[in-house]
Amino acid sequence: METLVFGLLNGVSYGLLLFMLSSGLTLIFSMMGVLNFAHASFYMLGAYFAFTISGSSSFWIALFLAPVLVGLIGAAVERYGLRRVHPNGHVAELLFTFGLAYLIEEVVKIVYGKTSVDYRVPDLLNFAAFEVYGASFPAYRLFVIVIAIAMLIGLWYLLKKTRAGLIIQAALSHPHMVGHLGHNVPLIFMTVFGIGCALAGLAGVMAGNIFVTDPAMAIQMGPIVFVVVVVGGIGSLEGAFVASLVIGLLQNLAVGINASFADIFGFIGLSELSEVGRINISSLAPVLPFLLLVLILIFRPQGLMGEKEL
Amino acid sequence: MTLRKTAILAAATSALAMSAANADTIKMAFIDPLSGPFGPSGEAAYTSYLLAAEHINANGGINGDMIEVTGYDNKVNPKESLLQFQKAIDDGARYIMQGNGSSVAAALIDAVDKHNKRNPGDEVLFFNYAAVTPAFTNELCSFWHFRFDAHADMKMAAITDWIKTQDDIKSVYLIGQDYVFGQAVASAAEGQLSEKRPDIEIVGNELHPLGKVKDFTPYIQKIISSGADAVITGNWGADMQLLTKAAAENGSDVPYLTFYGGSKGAVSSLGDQAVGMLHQVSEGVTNLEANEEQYALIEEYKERFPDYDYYYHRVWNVMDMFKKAAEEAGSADPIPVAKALEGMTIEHAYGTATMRASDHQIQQPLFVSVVSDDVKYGVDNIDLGWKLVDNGTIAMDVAEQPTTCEMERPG
Amino acid sequence: MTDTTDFQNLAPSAGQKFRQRTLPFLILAAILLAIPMTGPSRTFYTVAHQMGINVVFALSYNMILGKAGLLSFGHAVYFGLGGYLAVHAMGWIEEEIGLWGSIPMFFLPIIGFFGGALAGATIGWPSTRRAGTTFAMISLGVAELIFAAAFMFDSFFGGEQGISGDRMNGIELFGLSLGPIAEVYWFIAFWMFVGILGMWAFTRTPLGRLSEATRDNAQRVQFIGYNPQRVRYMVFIIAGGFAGLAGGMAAVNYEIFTPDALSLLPSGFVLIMAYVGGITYFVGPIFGAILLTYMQSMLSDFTEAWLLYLGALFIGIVMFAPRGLAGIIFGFFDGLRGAERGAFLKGWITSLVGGLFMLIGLIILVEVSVRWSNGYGEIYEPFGLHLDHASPLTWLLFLATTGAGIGLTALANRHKEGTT
Amino acid sequence: MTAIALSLKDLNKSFGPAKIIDNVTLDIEKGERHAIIGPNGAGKSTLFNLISGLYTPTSGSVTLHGEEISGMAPHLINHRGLSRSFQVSNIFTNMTVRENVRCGVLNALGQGYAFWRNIGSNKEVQTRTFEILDRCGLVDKAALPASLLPYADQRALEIAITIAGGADVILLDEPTAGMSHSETERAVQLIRTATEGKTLIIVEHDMGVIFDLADRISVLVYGDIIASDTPQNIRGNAKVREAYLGDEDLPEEIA
Repeated sequence: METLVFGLLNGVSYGLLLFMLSSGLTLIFSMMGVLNFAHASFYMLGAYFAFTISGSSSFWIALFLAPVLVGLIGAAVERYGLRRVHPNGHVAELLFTFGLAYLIEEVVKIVYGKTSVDYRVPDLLNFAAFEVYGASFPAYRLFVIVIAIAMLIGLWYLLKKTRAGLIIQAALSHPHMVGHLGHNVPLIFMTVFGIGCALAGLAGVMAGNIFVTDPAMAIQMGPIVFVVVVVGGIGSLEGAFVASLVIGLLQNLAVGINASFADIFGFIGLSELSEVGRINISSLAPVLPFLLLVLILIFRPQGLMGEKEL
Repeated sequence: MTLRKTAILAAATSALAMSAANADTIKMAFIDPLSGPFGPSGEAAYTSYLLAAEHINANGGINGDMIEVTGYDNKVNPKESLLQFQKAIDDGARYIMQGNGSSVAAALIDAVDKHNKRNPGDEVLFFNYAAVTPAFTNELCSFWHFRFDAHADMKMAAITDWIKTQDDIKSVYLIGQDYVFGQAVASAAEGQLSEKRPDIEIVGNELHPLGKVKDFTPYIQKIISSGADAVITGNWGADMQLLTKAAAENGSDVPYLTFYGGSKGAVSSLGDQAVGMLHQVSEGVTNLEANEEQYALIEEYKERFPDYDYYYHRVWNVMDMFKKAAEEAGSADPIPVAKALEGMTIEHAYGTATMRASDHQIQQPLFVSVVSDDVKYGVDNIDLGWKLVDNGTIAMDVAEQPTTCEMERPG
Repeated sequence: MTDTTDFQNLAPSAGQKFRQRTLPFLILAAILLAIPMTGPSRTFYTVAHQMGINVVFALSYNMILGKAGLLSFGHAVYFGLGGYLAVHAMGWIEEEIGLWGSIPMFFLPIIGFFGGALAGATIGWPSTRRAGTTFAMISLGVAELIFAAAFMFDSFFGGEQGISGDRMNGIELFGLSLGPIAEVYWFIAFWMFVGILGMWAFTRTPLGRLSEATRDNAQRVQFIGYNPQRVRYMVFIIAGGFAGLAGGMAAVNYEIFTPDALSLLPSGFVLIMAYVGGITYFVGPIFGAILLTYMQSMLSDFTEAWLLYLGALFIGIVMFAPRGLAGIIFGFFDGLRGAERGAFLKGWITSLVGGLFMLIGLIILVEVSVRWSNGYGEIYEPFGLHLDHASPLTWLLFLATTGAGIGLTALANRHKEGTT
Repeated sequence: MTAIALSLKDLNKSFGPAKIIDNVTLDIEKGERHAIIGPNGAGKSTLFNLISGLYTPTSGSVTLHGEEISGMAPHLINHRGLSRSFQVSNIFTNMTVRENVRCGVLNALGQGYAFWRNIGSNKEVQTRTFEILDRCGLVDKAALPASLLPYADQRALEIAITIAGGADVILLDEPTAGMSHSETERAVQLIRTATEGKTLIIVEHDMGVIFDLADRISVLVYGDIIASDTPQNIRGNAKVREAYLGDEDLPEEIA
């Protein structure tokens, strides 16, 4: 029971954080077909900017300013980099972002140093919100959940209720049609890329102080974001949302299972002494998303809720 | 910092080169990460070697010869290390130093063995200053390899010995990385605890995948709900930082006994929450009582390399022992130096260190310390630093472990 | 009407064949034979061996990226599994288990080929049913899974410390004990030559041509009777095999394999090597492998920011020279043979000088920043200049070189647009 | 009675609610030159896609030489002797003309997946390739990259690739679309020689071509075959004339 409650609580907060990070990539990927390898680098930039801004002013200013700055950088990257590469096809675009991830990491190292920076949870939120079974649930995590839900509602409102949102939505599913209708597609692309990066930046602001803000944080987070986007399905923010929660819960719940393969498959004669038998479910938790990724791609390439295949 | 032509070193050596123009240089190769994610870890040690070499040179060198330490970036990759090893030999290095990563150390021990077998007369010695897998001075021991750091079982002996004195610790939780090293740490802890404190219950023995966990909260909550009074972990790198950070955040305030709590950035990322919680075991702590000379050294290091703290005390042990051995042998050739090193004893700032001849494993007192806000020297450029805990001094013979090494010595 | 002379006219002449096919291999062989005569150093050998291995590895990667159009983020898996099998075989030879005692160490790359191909056949079975981004993502997921598995199955992967062996066992072939590094050279040179020849020959086979056809137009291929999935699958297996061959070469060269060899890092690196070299040319990955191996092993001696230069080089290639180094080199020679040689040369030199200026600007900026960021008080002093981060000279130089670079390249571009 | 080469029976195809092919039944004899005509959007291309395996029928069957092929993968259908061309030139632009044709030839000789032999060493492959090139009038352009061919030659190459595999049932989708008058004449000549002795099914808008080539014509209107007869009888068919009324393509030849 305890494990279940903990698993659910953490799964949801971690899942929502993942969603914040991956919603931007879903937007970018669905509309532009660019699997942005540098997406997690923008997440890292968000955390570092928040560190700088909250150091000189306050966390609350950073919460708004850092994502905006990251979004502007993202827009500039699209305008002066990606757009140039676009005619060479998706592979070239993907490789561009791949190189960009290297570049951002090295620049961050020069500017902020190679080790982690001291980016802390704001004092206002640095207390235990409530206790379950002796473990305290930090108020800041609660705040993360609130911000993520607020972001979800904001995004939903933007996409479903505003004119710009309708155009973006149309561009998500039918990018060519939007161009024919006389909209400025490059401008839309730049905006979406910027917004997507800003969302990643926001996730960085929120997560940088829970985890460690160091130059390796982008590499650590990068692959899992792809998993969310692909498992969720192209063009589907709902899918990304579900996938984030699924992966968050999967990872957190699996940690709580103390069984080894031998315990589970003992009935078919798997021995505790064999290497396969010794593998523990909880130690498998972090690789489960990748297993999910491969299985989804093989058996349901459109993802959980996507409309088209990759 | 240009790695091979460090300006600082060049300045220091060129001044002396004039006075000892016909002296030879003893080339030592530092093969460890100097770029990429593990770069800082390598650089902290590299800077220590540079300063130690500079001091030796300023005092007339070894037998009149100057030492030149050159960095080779191995990117913590075994294959790249072997390549850099060949480069170092080409550049005339007969001594290599490495410490980051047991996989790299294992590859280098193997490579040094093969090189020395295939190139008699051109031998190379390997000074391991931080790779702690016990096997290197047990079943995998080699005449060409000397370890200047306590290995994992010795560190665990120090931790368990301290726990022995803590009557209020009644249950312990073990958490580690799921690979050879993490498994070895866990089994050493189990074995030693059952011997020293049979009444302690091990309430959890968790292995998590290496470097893959982003959020340790679920693990922490398992720890909390297990009701453990202390946690032992051999985690290093991001796994160490994320683990302790999640612990602090979720209100797990029991002692965390770590091997690598002293690594850079760990204390600052926790902040005040680290106080009284984060423990480490090491061969030296800057806030121990020491002589003025040692304090001056700590301060000089900090001034020269403001990004880092005086952490690799054992680097000075490496260099001091090497100097003494070369002077006793009257030569800087690897075989005489190796023979002189066997059984050698030196006095260093925090005690006596002996290089055990049977397995080339250094034996020395170890210290269990905890983060405190009441210290002379802080770390990570904040006010917090490491302070010895009560009963924290572990005598040399307590930490000493038997060895299964059957060393083959050259002719 | 179908007499033999007619259709033979369609094929390239014997002279062309010699120039385009035989001659390059003769030159390669001559270079490989000549290198030891220069009395190279240990460092040279070590780096050259790494290059040889990477050349084969990068070419095998290009079989799937350049030829079959499959972007993979997990090619190191096949390199690693092939290499691991070869290291194990090295142990079996040492212990003379069964027939292994009678196999010379020299042939280990064949074992590696077999291992890589087997891994390709197993993993490729589900993954090559898809192409494009789906394939790329599957390869990423599989690579993560295999890497994680490497730490769970110690008996095959040896945990963090990997599996090591000793190459000086078994039957000696060609009088090579493989002990000294100079003898390993012949081993690496032989297998690199075999690898290049083999993969070049593959491009001349029906399947090789068909893989290009499938890349360009998978639908049409179906309607002339081929199964694109089968084409991709077979190419994937063979590419896995050659990656395994490179792994086998690495096994003998390093005598150790660790799980790092399977991780995403080498997979990303081989992608960069192939792409920087130029994936549309057969020789492209060879150029890329040589340059990037050099950068990886030697550039890190001169600057700790080598990863930054690597990233900048890669982005530069993706943005401005998508056909890679090979594209630049061949483009230059094509331009020289073209009609407006003078104008071309002028434009080319302008871009080159402009590029150089920008490079100098970048180097100044990066090196000064790195030193300033480290805070050791060290100062960048190229050619006796004293470039401090606070000195106006630094920034003047940076602005001047960068400005001149941008100006010159813009000039060259305008010129190019004017002429075409 | 001669054997039936291709037989469609109660063939249906719907995309969602839209029924594109509505209960088509048609038998085509071996060696017959059969044309399918109909106004734009009648479903001609869909019908081709159903036969050649690009689409799976909603219901009904397609049999080739008595063997059921509906739902089969395109390459398997090709192996059973049916090959098609495309309305939009669908060639391998990065290869030379000769290599384009050779891809098809290799398959016929069972060497498509070979990775152990040199592509240039097999005499039979070279001979066959030359034969096809010659038949399609492309010999002098054999060494050109396909992307550099003029439009009419690209269409010829499209046909050459289609017949290279040696299939005995050939489907040509508007082979002369977009050609000038003289080019069309040449194309018809080409089709005639290229498909000699084979079963030909052709979709075409140019009625001159149809009436020149076809033994039999089927008229497809809104997914339904309203008539299937000799050119002579189709000319006089009232239903056909009605269907074509108002169609801008109304061919004078019919009258």
